[in-house]
This record gives sequence, C-alpha cells and structure tokens, in this order.
Amino acid sequence: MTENNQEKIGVYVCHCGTNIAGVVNVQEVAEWAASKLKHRGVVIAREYKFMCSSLGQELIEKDIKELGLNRVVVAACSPHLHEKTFRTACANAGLNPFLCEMVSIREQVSWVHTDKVAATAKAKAMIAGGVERVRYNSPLEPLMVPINPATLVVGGGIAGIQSALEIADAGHHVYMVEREPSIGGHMAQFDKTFPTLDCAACILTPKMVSVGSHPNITLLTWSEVEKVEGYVGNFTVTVRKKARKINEELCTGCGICQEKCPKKVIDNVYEAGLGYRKAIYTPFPQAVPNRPVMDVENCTYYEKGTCKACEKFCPTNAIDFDQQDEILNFEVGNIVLATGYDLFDARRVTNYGYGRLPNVFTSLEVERLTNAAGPTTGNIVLRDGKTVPKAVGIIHCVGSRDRNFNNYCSVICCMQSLKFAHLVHERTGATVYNFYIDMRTAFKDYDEFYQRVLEEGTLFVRGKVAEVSDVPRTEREKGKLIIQVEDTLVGKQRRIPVDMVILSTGLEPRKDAKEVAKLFGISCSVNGWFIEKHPKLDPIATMTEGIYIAGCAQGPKDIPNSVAQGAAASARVLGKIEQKQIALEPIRASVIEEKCSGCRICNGLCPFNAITFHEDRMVTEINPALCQGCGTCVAACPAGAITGTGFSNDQIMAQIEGLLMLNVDQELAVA
Amino acid sequence: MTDQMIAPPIPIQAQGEDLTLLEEVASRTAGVSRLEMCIQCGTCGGSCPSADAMDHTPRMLFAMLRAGMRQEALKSNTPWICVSCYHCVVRCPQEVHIADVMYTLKSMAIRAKLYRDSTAPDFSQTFVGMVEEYGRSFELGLASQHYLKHFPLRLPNMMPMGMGMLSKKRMSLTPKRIKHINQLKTILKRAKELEAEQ
Amino acid sequence: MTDYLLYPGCSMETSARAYYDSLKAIAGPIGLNLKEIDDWNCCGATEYLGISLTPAYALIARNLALASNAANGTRTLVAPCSACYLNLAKADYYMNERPKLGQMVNEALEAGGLSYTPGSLDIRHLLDVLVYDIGLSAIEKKVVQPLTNLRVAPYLGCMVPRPDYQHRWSDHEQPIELDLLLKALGAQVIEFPLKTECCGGHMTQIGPATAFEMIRRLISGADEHEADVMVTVCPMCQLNLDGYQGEANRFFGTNYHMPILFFTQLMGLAFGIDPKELGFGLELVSAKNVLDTLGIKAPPETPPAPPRRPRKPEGLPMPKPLKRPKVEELEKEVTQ
Amino acid sequence: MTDSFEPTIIGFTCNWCSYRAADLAGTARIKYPPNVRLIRLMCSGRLDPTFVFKALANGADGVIITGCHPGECHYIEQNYKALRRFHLMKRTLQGLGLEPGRVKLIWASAAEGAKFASEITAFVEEIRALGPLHWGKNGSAPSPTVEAVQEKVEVPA
Repeated sequence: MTENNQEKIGVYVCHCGTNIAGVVNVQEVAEWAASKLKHRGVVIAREYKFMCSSLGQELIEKDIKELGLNRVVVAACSPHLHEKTFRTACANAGLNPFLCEMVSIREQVSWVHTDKVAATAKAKAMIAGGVERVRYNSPLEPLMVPINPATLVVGGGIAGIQSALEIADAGHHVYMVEREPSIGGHMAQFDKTFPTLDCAACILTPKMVSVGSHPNITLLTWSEVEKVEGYVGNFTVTVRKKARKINEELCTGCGICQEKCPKKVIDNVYEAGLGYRKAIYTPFPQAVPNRPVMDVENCTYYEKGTCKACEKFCPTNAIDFDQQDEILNFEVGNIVLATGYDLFDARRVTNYGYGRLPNVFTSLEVERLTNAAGPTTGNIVLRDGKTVPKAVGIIHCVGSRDRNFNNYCSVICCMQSLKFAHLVHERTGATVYNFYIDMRTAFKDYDEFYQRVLEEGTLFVRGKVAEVSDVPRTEREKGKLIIQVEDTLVGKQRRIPVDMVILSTGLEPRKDAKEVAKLFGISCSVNGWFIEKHPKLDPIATMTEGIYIAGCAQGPKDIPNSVAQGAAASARVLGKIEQKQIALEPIRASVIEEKCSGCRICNGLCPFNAITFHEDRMVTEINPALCQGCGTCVAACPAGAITGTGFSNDQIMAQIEGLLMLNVDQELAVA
Repeated sequence: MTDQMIAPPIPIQAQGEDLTLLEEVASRTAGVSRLEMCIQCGTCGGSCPSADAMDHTPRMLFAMLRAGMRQEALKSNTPWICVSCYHCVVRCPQEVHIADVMYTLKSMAIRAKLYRDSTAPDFSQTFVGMVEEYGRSFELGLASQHYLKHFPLRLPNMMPMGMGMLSKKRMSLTPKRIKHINQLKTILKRAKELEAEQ
Repeated sequence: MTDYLLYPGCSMETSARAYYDSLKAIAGPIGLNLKEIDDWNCCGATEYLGISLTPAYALIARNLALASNAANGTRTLVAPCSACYLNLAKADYYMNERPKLGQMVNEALEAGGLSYTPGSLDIRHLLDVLVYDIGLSAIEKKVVQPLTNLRVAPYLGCMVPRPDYQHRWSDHEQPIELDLLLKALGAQVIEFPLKTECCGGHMTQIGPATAFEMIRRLISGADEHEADVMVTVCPMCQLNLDGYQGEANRFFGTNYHMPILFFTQLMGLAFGIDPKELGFGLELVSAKNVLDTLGIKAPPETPPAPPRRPRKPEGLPMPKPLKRPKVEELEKEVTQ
Repeated sequence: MTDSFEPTIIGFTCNWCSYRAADLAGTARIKYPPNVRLIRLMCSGRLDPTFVFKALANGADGVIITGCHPGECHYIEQNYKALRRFHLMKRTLQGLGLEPGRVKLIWASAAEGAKFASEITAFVEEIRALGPLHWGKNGSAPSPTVEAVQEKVEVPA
C-alpha cells in the first residue's frame, strides 16, 4: 500500500475527440497533474485524443512496462462505459486490473458544464481524487463462479417463444413461465400481420407447438415468478403454479368440460371483451398446452356449491376441485424477460367516446372482429352483431404522442391502422378514412404497404381527431358517429359521418411492470418500460448481469423486431453459457476477526443473509459467495472491523482529501 | 483569390419574416405558453366550436407565428372568435396554453391596431371601460352601447329580450359602483404603467 | 357550520338573480355558511385578459387580496359563476407558474395597499363545494319533494370542468358531478353528451350568427333527448340559452321551448322551498312545465319516459364504463 | 472575491441509480453548475457518516447524498438504512453547530438524469445562500478534527 511510498502512478487524460477537449483544457490538466501531483506519486501524465482506442490503450501498456507504473488513473468517460477496457489494458501489461481507477470527466464535467475554466478546475480536482484513491487500491482477484446452463424465460409471447426455442435448440434447458393459461401472447389474438398480411395463427402455431413439445423446455403456464435470488450464473427462482383445478396428467384436452360448462363469461383477455368463454376454458383452440383452466371466480360450483358439470362429464376424471397452488423452485444461470405490453385503456380519452358510444372499437377488438376464429367469424360488423358498416374512420395515435396520456410513439399503430384500412375495405367495401398526425412507415416493405392502401382508395385526413360525437347537426349526420377533426392540409374543420370508429390504441407497459422490475432487480424508464443497458449498443442486456429483456417489455415494437430481440437475447444467453464460468467483481466485505468485538450490530443489516455470528468464538463472519458488496455493514461497524474491498474506508477518505486538495492547498490550484 | 470569389451565396430572405414573433407572443402570455411545442396536429382546430367563423384555425395561426407572419397573424379574426371554451386546451397533446395565447394575440393586435373588424375589440374595450369606471360590469349600458354602434339593425330584434330582462329586473338601469373605486383605479393605473414598461 | 368566502360576481346581482336567490335559500338547510367578501370588483370576464395582461390580472387579484385579508381561518373562496371561478383560479395559478407575473401583479396591488400570495386561497366552484364538501348523501337527506318524472339535461358549460388547474373534476369532457347531484334530488338525469359544450360565450355580442348556432346545437340536443329542462351552473350559460333562445328561434325558424334553470333552483324545489324564493319566474323561457311536472300545482299523469337507446341483449358486448376512483366514491353516496 | 461565492460540494452517489442518473444527465447534455464533485459508492448504505464529516472538515461547504428511491434499492433495502443514518447524522451535525441545510439526501433513479441535474442545481443555490463553511479552510472558526467529531458520533446501524 502506501507506507513504503513507492507508488508510481500514471495519469491519462482523454480528449474524447472534442467531447472532453472542447470544454476541458486537457493539456493544462495533464501538465498540472504531472507537476503538481508529482509528490503524490504521479510519474507520468499524458493526454490523448481517444484513450479507448487501441493506440490509447497501448500508451498505458507501454508506460506500465517501461516506467514500471503500479497504479493507473484514466480521466475519460463514465466507468460504466470503459472501466473494463482500461482494466484489461492494465492486465495485458501485467498490472492487476483493480489498480486502475477511472475518473468521469465527460459525463460529469464536459457534457454538463459550459464554463471552461470551472470545468478544467473540476477535472483537476477529480483527478486528484482519483490519484489519492488509487494509492489505496489493492490488487484483487475476481471471484470465479460456474454458470448454470439452464435459463428462465418469462413470458410466452412471440419474443419469449423465439428466445426459448433458440436456447433449447442449442441443447440447453429452458423454463418458460407464462401467466395466462396458454402461450402465444398478443400475436395469437391477431388475424393478419403487416405488411405481408400472412395469417398470424399460421406462422405462430407451429412455434407454439414446438415449445410445448420440446424436450428441453419445461413449460409452466398459468404460473407466475414470485421470487428471484442469487446472481448471474446462479439464480434461484420461485414460481407459483396456480391451481388449474385440472389434473394435467389425466386431462387429454378433449374439450368436453368446456362444452358442458353452463357458465358463460365475457372473455376480457383473449377476445378483448368482444366474445364469451366458459368458466372452464382454454382461451383458444390452438392453445399450448391444450389443457383448460377453471376460472374460480366465475365457476358456479364455487359460487353456489353445486354444479360440477365438468366433473360429471370428464371422461378421464381429470377435474380436481381440491387442487391447490404449487410452489416450484429451480435454479437457472440466466433470465430473459419478455413480459410484453398492455393495451392503452381507450376509455380514458373521453372525447372519443369508447365505452359510451357502442360503435367505437379498439384495435384489439377489431383484431378479433377480423379474425375468422373470432366472435363474428371474421365479419366486420357493428356492435349489434350484424350491420355491415358503410363508412369507417380509423383514428391513429390514441393514447400515444399525447402528454395527457403517453408521450411516446407506440410504433405499431400506423401500420396497424393501414392493415385495418385494407381489411375493412376488402371485406366490407366501406369507405375508409384514416386520421393521422404523421405517417410513420419506416422499415422494410412498410411504405410499400402504405402505397398499396392509398391505391385502394382509403381516404387520408391529416389531423388528430378532436372528438367523436353521436349528436347530429344536420340530416346527413343523423344516426351516424361524427368524427370532428381539423383537416390540417385544408385548414378547415370537418365533420365526417361514419358508422364505425376504430381507435388505434397505443401500447403501455404492463400494469405491474414496476413490481416485476423490482422482483428481477432491474429498473423501468420514466415511461415505465424496462431499461436496457445501453439504448444503442446494448438494447438486450440490463444493468443487472444475467438478466436480459426482449420484445415490447423494453418498448413498443412490432413482430419482426420482437422476434429479432428474442433471438438476440438467446444469443447473449448462449454466449454466457459457453463461458461456463463467470468472473464476479471482487467487491466484497470481510471481517477482521481480531477487531470484531462481537457486538452484532451488523448482524441484522444484510438482506442477503451473508452475515453469520459464531457464538463459540463470539465473532461475526461474512460469506463472500453471498455478499453482494453493498457495504452497509462496513459503514455500520463501530469497531472498523469490517473492510470492503474496492470501496474501503481508506480509499474513500483519500478520495475526499484528493477532491478537496485544491481548496486546502492554494499552491496546488496554480496551473 | 479575392474575397468575392469565395463569398457565400446570399440566403434568400422571405419577405417580412420575423423570427422574434413566436418568442414575443410566448413572453407576453400568462403562464408558460409552450407555443414552441406545437406539432401542428390540429386538435385545436378540430375541437373549436366556432372554427367555422375563423379566418384561420388556431393551428394555422401558430404556424404563422412560427413563420414570423406578424401582420397576417395579428390581423386574423381568430383570437376574437375564440369563445374560451378550453376544449383545445385540455385536449392539446402538447399542453399548449392555447386560450391564453389567444388573449395575448388580442392584446398585441390592439396595441398594433391590426384587427380586421372592430366589433370584438370594441366590445372588449367598452366592457373594460365600464369595469374601470365602476368596478362592476353594467350589462344594459354595455349591450345598448355596443349594439347601437355595431348592430343598429339588430337592435329592434333584441328589444323583446332586453325588455324581458328589464321587466324581470335582471338588468339594472343604473350602474353600481364599488366603494373603493379609487383604490382599484390606482391599482390599474400602476398595472398599466408596469405593462407599458414591458 | 363550515365557513366559506363567497365571490358572487356581477351577474349574481342582475341577470342571474335567480341563482343568487336560490343559493341563499338552500344554503341554510344544507349548512353552507357563505361570507361575501366586501367590496369585490368585476373579474373582467373573458374581456380584460384580451386587452392587457398585467391590468387584467391585477383586477382579478384585487379580489384575491381582499379575500385572503378576510379569510379568518378559512382558505376556501367559492365562486358560483364559471367565468369568475376560472379567472380567480387562473390568476392564482399563473401568478405562481410565472413568478414574474406574480411580482408585477403584486407591485400593482401595492399601489392600492394590497398584496396576494399565490396559493394561499383554495378557489372552488360552488358545485364542487356542494358535491365534495357538503356531500351528496347530506343533500339527499334534505330532499322532501323528489324530482321524480322530471327529465333534466345536466349542462355545465366550459369553464367549470376546464382547464381545471387543480384537478378537481372527474373528467374534462363528461364530468359526472352534476349528474349525480341531480340524481340525489330524485330527477331523471339524461345522458347529455353536450354537457360541456360551449354556450357561445361573448359571441352573442360580437358575432350573433355564430352564437345562435351554438345555442341551437345545445337546445336541439337537449330537445332530442326529450329533456323537460336544462340545468346549468353558470350565469353566462343561463343568459345565453334562456335570454337568446327566442332570438335563436327567430333566426333559424325553429320553435324550441327549453327552460334553463340553475341547479340551485332545482335543489330548492327538492328541498320543498317555495318557488318564489328560488327566483322562479325570472327566466324568459317559462319553466312552468317544470313545476307542473313536479305536481307543485297540478300533477300530470305522465308515465316515466322510456330510456333512450335501449340496449339490445344480442350483439357484441360493450366495454364497461371507466370507473375513476373519484367517481366510484361519489356514486356510493347516492342511494338511488 | 466574496461577491460571488462558489461553494464546493461533495456528492456521494449510489453506483446503480444516481451515479447512472449523473451519466444520463451527461449523455443528455443537461447542464448543472460545476460545484459538485461526486464519489461513487456501491450503495447509499455504504455511507459512513465519517465520510461526511471528513468532507466538511476538509473544506466542502455542503454534502449531498443520493440513493435509489425507497423500495428500489439494488440491494433490496439498504437505502432505508442510509435514511435512518442520515437523520441521526444530521442531528449530530446540528449539535456541532452546523446549519441543517448543508447536508441533503435525495433519491434519483437511473432514469432521472434531469431530476439529478435539477437537484444539484437547487442544492448549489441553497449552499450559496448559506455562505461558506469555514471548517476546513484557513478561516476564522476552528474546525473540529475528524477524530474529535468521530468521537461524538454514534453510528446507527
């Protein structure tokens, strides 16, 4: 450490092009560090255009070898970006990587300050802090832990399905947990998919079947993850398998119970509230697994104590009214979250009248209307169940791009609206209006589809619809829904009478996204979507190692992108599995037994149960495998008996001194 | 090489373009106008119950402000036709304070004497004149003064209504004055001075 | 007894006398103790704001200053007029949102020896106080003459539910407070989709044709729903719809007869108060039919009208209406 | 020289939320005054009150501590422990005659770059209003040594 005063510290100041050098006088900073921090052990200070480039790294490596540096401080970007890069460079030159310290003069200085003099001074102070701190850094060895090759995939929509299949096909075990009775997700509700208009069921069902029958996949539907413990490579997962009230071994999926069940319930999930199901049901014929669940809240037996029609007619005695929830525990190395989205509740936009005006529909309702397996066998009709509309208005951006609701673009609505325009036109011959703010048809073959819909004679009105009314002002408007809008390309208010209004409702994070994020130790953005590690360069990983996100859980996206992300997540998981073991940051707390007085103050502090007390020796011990390195016990120990590697008291105290060095010693401040 | 040879081409300046206009309107508006946030979606023009009578929809007017079309914008009858129903305000996806911007445009038009038709400004000014004089509004005086000037031919049509209001004592024949009218006048005088310093 | 400061506004003493009279008549029975602020001035309606910013806000703020001086333990300032309510709330809100405006307004007020700290008053509309403070169940308890058989179109106009700076109302477009209050009185409340459309505001003065069209839309909408009466919470709406109804009829060659009453007048009737004390007879479109329907003079034998748009059992199911927590609470209070 | 007092502030940030909020403020180029210098800890629970005394004794005019929102701690619940300690520490500092406004605890998630920047801006102004703290500088008031302060402090668990 520092007692022998043999520190040889190298300081490297990065320009980051003009990102840093445009605000911070990097040359002055480097010269200052070389001269004024000499007595603190700095033997060399350099500035370079891009320290993270291979040439920049070579500079460090060369100095370590030639000048015998035993400590390195790099003043550049955030350590979250390049700490690994520079530690590796040090390691390459034979220096323990933990003797390298980063100072963030880009995110914390040049990008957030404009006053060049003040920014330069702050950069100096921060470097002084880094230098003081690095003097107390000690060489550490990463903890190597094996990676469990099994993976948990949460959510059985198209993103989760893709991810699970790729990992399972590569020969590793996957646990897929799905909340609903069947996998398939929102895609299973759709009829056609844009822009090619292929049938959603035709392309999805084979994949669902593969998941259901894959020897490497344990499929847990009607189940939810309740607890996740551990860390990358070694997670322990607790899943609640809700009681189906069906013995899945005995059930053959024949469907007689559903036929015989006398209780009809509006299906708010799969049929989007437009159709009915029974109190015992599989949501749709192609469901995987093909096993029904009993809806206890609506079942006549649970309500009145008699009925049991399903039990009477079941040919295999598979109905089990006494079945209880099951708690399952298993271990996995990696987790993919593909929990999807919820539809925006269109009733919140009072002026569009959904929920009040019968012939205003949401996009998901229309998906069901157009679906041959839906409540109207694919006939697009009004709420009365029979009248075919003559004029239909499709409203874009409902609940999206609107600060009163959600401020983001839901991405899929423009294409979805075009798809509806095409389907309505094709099946009813109705006049179709599309009301849009901006047409967003970016991606392969999307704009071509727009062209096709234009050709078909769909009328496009550029304007966000102000209101949908059922109060006529003229004869022409009687008995119609009137869409009131400014046609912004004409500059006039128009009232357009139609029979049916389709709201292209936006996508929202799942209602419980925040709780789920907490459960898995990741975070949500301001809008509520799961946050990726980097918005451009790492959209799959999260800040928590071993947890990946895919599909709409990360943000609104269409099917091709969800599939791509699901596949990308599995590639990341397979990469981790291939490594077989993983190096964990050796940031851990440990007890110096001689100093421990046995006061037990720290004992109740650890949420990871890493602290145990030995009654016989009257001392506390910390299990390094369980310790996560938060340091709360270090701060609490009145005897100073607990040390935290990487963030020791000495390191932090020294850093404080360094940061304030310029304030105390005026001499140092002179450039 | 001479300077002329490398001189950049002269940018084409649109006539009368006044890029300070948007800023000026925003700064004269109570609260934070958020006018610069407009995405031209037309929610305001679609929502407006009196849009049919407007020269420009509110959306167009905001585009004109952005384009710096001072004369045209301040001549527009749009702000005067606004009935302050706030439909556009609560629906605007960008939370622009539309109704308040309309008030600002009226006051700017009065200052610049740029309104097209004096009916509405006259009504406002007659109303305000009475309030400044009495501290209260005086409907009979206002209505008769205003109608006499702007709709003399309408006045007979309005008589049944006026007589009805009078006979039911829903309109007073004499104005009511508040006790501390001088205090109010002093406050308004100071306010006007402050406004003028702006 | 709850104490509230009252800012009546100019109309309450003249064109909306029926509103003031009926308010005074019902205040006692429901325990609403209103204290009128002394020497208040006009709020400037929708006119002053369009002339000059600082003077317009100074005019409004003088009332706020007087009110906060008279506060004496209460923070709530009640305005029965929508335009007054909005102006007072607006000044309070913007003086805070843009401190410079607040500063200039206070400088002006100082010239008259006054000052106002934005946020120190709670500015509320009368309907808000009745529904959320007095409470629907308390109102329902006072009903001795339920308004059975009376089909009422609840009409709020613009400036009560919008822009709603303090988020007090259940919705900006289809708020439910007035509906529930009228239901508590036993009336048949029609689902009136135009309940927050504009009455025409000052357009009666500056563009009568536009105003008449807006009046026509509302009256014909209420007529279409077979309403016996439209109920309003605002003097301006009442004046436009009642006072100019005949004029609009002449303009379009129509023959509507839609009485326009203040909600406080109906409350009074339901409480068994003499119609004369409630300002009945002051309306230009006679509301005699309302009294007749209620059998206050001669009870007619009209069966209750069938609900409009009967929902057919067949066809596709409708989504359930959205229940905002606020509405759910309110609905619990009405026993009907 | 003193007409525009520029305070020096030490900030302790949690590695998982507020340090990333600072990163985000940077990526989004949200400006805030340069008076604050950050120290990364793994968790706000790591904050030993001694660090705060050390910073004030060495010349800082204020200390800001930032952690994950309650309920969102990366280490499950350690920010609650930070909160508990913070209140006791504040009382101790008051006992030493320090204005309570000189140390502040705020929550900022990794998504709240803008909030982080505005909190820093506000805190700088608050400290500017309080004026310089003469503990660590060659000023008039004698500064208690870290050791002396430490003796007075009971560290709550």
